[in-house]
Amino acid sequence: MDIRFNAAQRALRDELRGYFAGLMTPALRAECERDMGEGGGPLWREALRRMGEDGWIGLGWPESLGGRGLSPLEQFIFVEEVMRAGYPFPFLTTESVGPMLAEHGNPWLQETLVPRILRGELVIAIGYSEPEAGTDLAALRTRAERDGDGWVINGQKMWTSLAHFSDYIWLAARTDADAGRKHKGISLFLVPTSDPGFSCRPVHTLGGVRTNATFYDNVRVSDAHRVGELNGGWKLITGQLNRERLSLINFGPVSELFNAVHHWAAETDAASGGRVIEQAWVQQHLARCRTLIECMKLMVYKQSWAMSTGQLGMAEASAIKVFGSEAFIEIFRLLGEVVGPAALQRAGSPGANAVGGRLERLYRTASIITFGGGANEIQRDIIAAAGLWMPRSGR
Amino acid sequence: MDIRFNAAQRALRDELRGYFAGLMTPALRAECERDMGEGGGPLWREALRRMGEDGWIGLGWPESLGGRGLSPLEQFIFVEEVMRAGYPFPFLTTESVGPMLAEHGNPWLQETLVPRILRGELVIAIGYSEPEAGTDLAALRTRAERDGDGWVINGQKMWTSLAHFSDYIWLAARTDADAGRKHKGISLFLVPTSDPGFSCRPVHTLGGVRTNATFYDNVRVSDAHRVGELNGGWKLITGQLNRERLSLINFGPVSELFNAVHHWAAETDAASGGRVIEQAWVQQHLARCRTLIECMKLMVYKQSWAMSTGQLGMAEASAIKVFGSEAFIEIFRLLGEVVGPAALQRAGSPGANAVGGRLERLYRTASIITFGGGANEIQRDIIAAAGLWMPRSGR
Amino acid sequence: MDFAFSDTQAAIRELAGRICEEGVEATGLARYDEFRDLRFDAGLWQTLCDAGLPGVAVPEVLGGSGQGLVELCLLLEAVGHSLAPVPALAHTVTGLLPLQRYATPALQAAILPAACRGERLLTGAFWQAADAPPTTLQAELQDGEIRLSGSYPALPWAAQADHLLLPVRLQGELAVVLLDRDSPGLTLTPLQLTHFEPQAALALEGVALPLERVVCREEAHALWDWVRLRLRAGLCVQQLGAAERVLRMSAGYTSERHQFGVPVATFQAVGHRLADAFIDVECLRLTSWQAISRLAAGENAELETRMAAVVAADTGHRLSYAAQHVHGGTGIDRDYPLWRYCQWLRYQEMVLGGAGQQLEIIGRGLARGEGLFT
Amino acid sequence: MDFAFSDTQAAIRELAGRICEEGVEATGLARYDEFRDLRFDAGLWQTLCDAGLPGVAVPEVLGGSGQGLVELCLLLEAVGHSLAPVPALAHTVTGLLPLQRYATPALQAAILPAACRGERLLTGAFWQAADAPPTTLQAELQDGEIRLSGSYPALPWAAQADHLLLPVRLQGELAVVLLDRDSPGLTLTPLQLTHFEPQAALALEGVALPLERVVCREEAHALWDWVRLRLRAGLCVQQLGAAERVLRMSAGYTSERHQFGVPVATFQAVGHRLADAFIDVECLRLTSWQAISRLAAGENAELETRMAAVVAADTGHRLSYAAQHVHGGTGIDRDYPLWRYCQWLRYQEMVLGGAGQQLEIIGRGLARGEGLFT
Repeated sequence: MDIRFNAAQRALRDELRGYFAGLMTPALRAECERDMGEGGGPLWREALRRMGEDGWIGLGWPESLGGRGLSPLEQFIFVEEVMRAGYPFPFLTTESVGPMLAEHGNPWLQETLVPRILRGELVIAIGYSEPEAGTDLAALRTRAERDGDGWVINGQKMWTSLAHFSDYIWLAARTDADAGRKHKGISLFLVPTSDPGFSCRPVHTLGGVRTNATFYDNVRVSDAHRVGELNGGWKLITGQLNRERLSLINFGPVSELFNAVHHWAAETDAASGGRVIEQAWVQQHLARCRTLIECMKLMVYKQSWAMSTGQLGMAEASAIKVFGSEAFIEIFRLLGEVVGPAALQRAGSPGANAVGGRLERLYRTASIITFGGGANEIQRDIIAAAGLWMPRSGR
Repeated sequence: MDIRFNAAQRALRDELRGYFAGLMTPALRAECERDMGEGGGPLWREALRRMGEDGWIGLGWPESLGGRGLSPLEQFIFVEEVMRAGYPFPFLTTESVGPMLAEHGNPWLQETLVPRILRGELVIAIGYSEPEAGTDLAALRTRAERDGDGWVINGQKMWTSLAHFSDYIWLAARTDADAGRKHKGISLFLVPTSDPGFSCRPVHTLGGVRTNATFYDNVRVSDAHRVGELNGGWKLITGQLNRERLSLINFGPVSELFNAVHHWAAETDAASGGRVIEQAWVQQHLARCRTLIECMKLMVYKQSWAMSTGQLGMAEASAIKVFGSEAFIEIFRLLGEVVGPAALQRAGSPGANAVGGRLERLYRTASIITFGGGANEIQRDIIAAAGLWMPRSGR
Repeated sequence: MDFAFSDTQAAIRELAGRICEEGVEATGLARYDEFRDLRFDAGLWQTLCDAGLPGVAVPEVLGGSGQGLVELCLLLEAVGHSLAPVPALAHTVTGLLPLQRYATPALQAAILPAACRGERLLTGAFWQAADAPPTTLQAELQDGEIRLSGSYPALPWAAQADHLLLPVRLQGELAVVLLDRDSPGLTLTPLQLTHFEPQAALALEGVALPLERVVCREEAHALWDWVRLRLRAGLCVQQLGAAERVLRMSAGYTSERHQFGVPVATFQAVGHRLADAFIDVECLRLTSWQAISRLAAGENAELETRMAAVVAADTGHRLSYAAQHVHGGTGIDRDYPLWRYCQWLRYQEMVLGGAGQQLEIIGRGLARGEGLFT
Repeated sequence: MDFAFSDTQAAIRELAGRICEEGVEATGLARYDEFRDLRFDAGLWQTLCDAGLPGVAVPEVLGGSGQGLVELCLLLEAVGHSLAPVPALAHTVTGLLPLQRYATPALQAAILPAACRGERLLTGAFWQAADAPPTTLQAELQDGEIRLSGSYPALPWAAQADHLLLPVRLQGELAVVLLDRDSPGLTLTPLQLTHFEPQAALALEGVALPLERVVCREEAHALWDWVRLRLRAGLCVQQLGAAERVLRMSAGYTSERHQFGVPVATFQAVGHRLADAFIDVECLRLTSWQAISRLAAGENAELETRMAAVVAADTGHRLSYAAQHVHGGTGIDRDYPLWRYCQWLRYQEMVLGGAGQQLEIIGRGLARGEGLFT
């Protein structure tokens, strides 16, 4: 029991800070801002490939898969730092789909696609939700039908974020319409977005961020694009979601935001006299946020550590998702109050300050991960069942 | 729309304060303290009869029933003041069972028992819960069977508070074992505790307060002791509980407690220098409590007003129960922190101060009303259904 | 004590609600998103003025309807409920009200009737959450007139109003003046706020103002406090309108939307979260109307408006996230109305000063012995 | 970074847990309720001492097992989990630890081996939530010895301990002395606390103390800070043990208890409330062990212990009420064990200083620039 970074971990973190200080050029920053913090532009692509070349993306992966053989904890330190630097890192591809492909993919997927992910050449979007199947994923209707050696896929997905610049969709489709229970009979496919039957329509959200509705009109893929067992996709979905949950809660950016608000409050005059940070209520808010972020940090470190020992518990993964997503909301509220009226101004508004503009956007968009990545109600159900062994309701 | 006391209401409140200053003699206070704030002693009985004689108990009752004809709001002001004075007022008898008897009782009950309640001569305990029927009241098994003109009652009740000095139990018993749905086939009885078949065993709770298990072994009552329609008791139970919910949330004592803690904090030196109340976190706690109590006050006034116009909504009654019971807990926590270590000492401990001892006890016992009087889960279900017209689960 | 609206009040409430809902429905709010159009429906505003609503609290002799603050707040509740793109709060609480109480009869006669008719639009710089009058607006007496200079960070409707009521430092002392928006030397820079309401930063450089446009000097602090209390109450009741709408929208959506073969509303976690929101909204309703009742009766409501502000802030935050959560992806879809409400709830929470700051001020008052239960 | 216990640690954990659970089960806690019996199971305490557990962090040469703070905290967690009626925290963290670090070799040799064997009981006056050493204990040099006078409000185990470690003002400067409990002039008044632990108020009047019983003078402030950090961490991990037990008890009870024909646990509101408690307990576990890790490595943990204290306070309060609520009447029944845990959770919450006060101290540190993320 020793909950402290060791010297090598501290050194790694410092090395990464230096690396990203160089990587995040003003031009790249500007491009990312233009793309609403989502990435997808040419400089963003180039930076991703460079991280791959430099061996960072696969830091914690086994060397046999093209990684550097460090542990999931070091991998997490990398992800934390790349996010902290403000780079929109495609963590769903690298941290959730990638490992699932490495574990469950056929040899072609393992040998051609996985290395390309680690080289930063591929981006993959997730295609689960449908208009009538949101939280209840197993109700999905998109279907894949046998066509000779391959498959023909038809259907529609909602909230396919990043699809407009992704190379593949990690797509859940029904392959056995007659399966008795509805979460049986689902299979997973990697669908190339280059297929003529694929199309993508933007959905604009309150955050200004684009997500997509994606359409599959007789998309044809070979059986090599199928992942894992036929009709055994449910296990892959839950496995991917478990990993996704961890990636959603990253304390790199929020700790950096905390420092930035602290800096602002220490430098800025309060209307009531003195500096903003000298007000007792401001200190209370900052202390509360500091504590919430600390808890988040410890939870994600523990999970990364647990992954390296093969002990990642379902309840703990769900606990991070619930705690982190709700803590973000509380933190953005409190830090917004500290910054005050400037946290109401949009980033582009005349006279807006940087930290205020960030908080305005974060507050507005923070709700997404309380229902995205598996609604928090489902996560709490999982915690009660898997963490506390409480019986579940029949319905 | 005018949410302020009018002159008559202010005058009534002032009059009551004076009245109770006289009524609450040191001897009566000492007796109430000995009886753990529950009442039941001879001085307590005497004071109750005096309030009856002086016309206070029936203040808001119609003159035709022996009351003074003022409205439920004035009645509430009376209850608030009697509780604020520290007198353990048997509000379940006067504010919930009494009105139910007046409305649904047969002429004998209306003409003999109701006036005795208003004269302060009767105390009535509630007998619903059973070992296997707590929140799920409709699962009760105590049964009443026809015996000539009367009834024979057998069974056991749990949590029959005050039963050890009550004159009657307001008892729910099954009168039709074959009724299809389990909340059908229940009737309400007023069971005299003087019956030889009645017995009572103390159950000591964490608060030191006594409650009781009560036993009914061939208790015989006449049909005149039955209230309302045969097999129609469920409606009386819910009606009584609706009224009980309002009585449970009384802001008289908590507002007085707030003032006492404030006074203590303004007079007492803090270890860190200055007075306790000069610390910013203490001011935050007090301000939060002040606001919570204000909300409670407004909710109960509104409900008292609504009763006088016949508009008492189910959702609003449940809202008070949920808000008030959870606000009490929050307030006792925060005020306890303000008072500090003294709020850990029992009232009798050497060197304990009065407000600390009260808080120690209140904190320890406050959970009771989050599940008592209808668990807060049930109340929230009611709010969603009756206040927001949301469909309910089948189970 | 009476929690019901009188017949007149109920009629005003119904009228304001109907005009706002119909007006918003007719043209929709989507066209104002992301500042595409200026968020001002002049036609709807004129309809409200023609119905006598913004001037409802102005005496009849000055062109109003002769009612009071309670009636005015019913309009503000309706605006919050519909998010009507009109300058109701700014025009009335920071314009009409202080003028009708503190201005000279001549100034009142010149401004108020036209303002009630909708021919002039008013706004006033009373928005500081910190509760101190701004110190950044200076006025100097010079050659029998006044010269204004300085700045003000964010004034709602400044670029649309005809007259701006400004607290300024006149020879170092607080005074309140009424400035025409087209005065030379006044520069207005439109801002982009989270809720799309038109606001602008003010910069004044040697702006000339005739002496008769000084609304008050000795009473300037009283005016400031008087408006602040009413602005706080007005924001709370506008928050109440928006919150009520969001609550009902969420109950309705979850009752219709099915997941796992049943309405989402039937999951206890969903029902209970909205039940808590119901309680929050009830508390906001009661604390807001209590504060308004006291102000309408001419009583002090320093504590009561601040407690209402705490509840308004907490309710706005909690309800906003509860509603978005139970709506799932629909809540963040621009084609569904919820998200605009969330941004208003946040704006109003913040401009009220935030719960933490308000609690600190209440707590300081308590430490001075103010606000104990009587 | 390693979140697992080593084999040695796991063995200590198992041993401490087993002794405590078996010891408590053997005699039960009911006999201590309402102060009927003194809440001290001397047999259980001796068993723990015989197993080397209270002295686990004391060097072998002084009679201990030569392990460290992590291992000691495993004992404290087990005590919290079982509510074992033993003076573990007082004896070790406010007695053994400061003596083994700060006392002279002679004093260590005289006290520590016997204290590890369970022949002497220690306690120390380090409990002020306000974090400043007490100013109410005075010491004067007089005729080559020391005279103590003054008072201390509430010291755990004072009337049972053989030696009391007291921070005093010696000639106006902080010093720490070791006083025998049977010293003439020392009056102990037993108190009644919410959790039934033996505590007493101290009154000293001209109590004589030989000079060699001064533990330290120059380093007294360092000792105070050093013990305070460890006491805070020890309270947190004891809170963790109790919280973990309450959480499991609640999950178990609701899984067995039926209402409406189904286990109470299957109601989503119940499951979710305990899921939130699961998260709280997980946060308490992580923040507590982080603080202990840092202290065990000799690093500063001022911020980390305070953050753990905030979590311990919030978790204690929320869990206590959640557990009582889902237990219904059973939770307040004296024949069911839950209620005793709730009173310990409250005691530990309060003696840690409360979340509000700890947040204020953390906030003041942040305002000085301490505690930013690196």
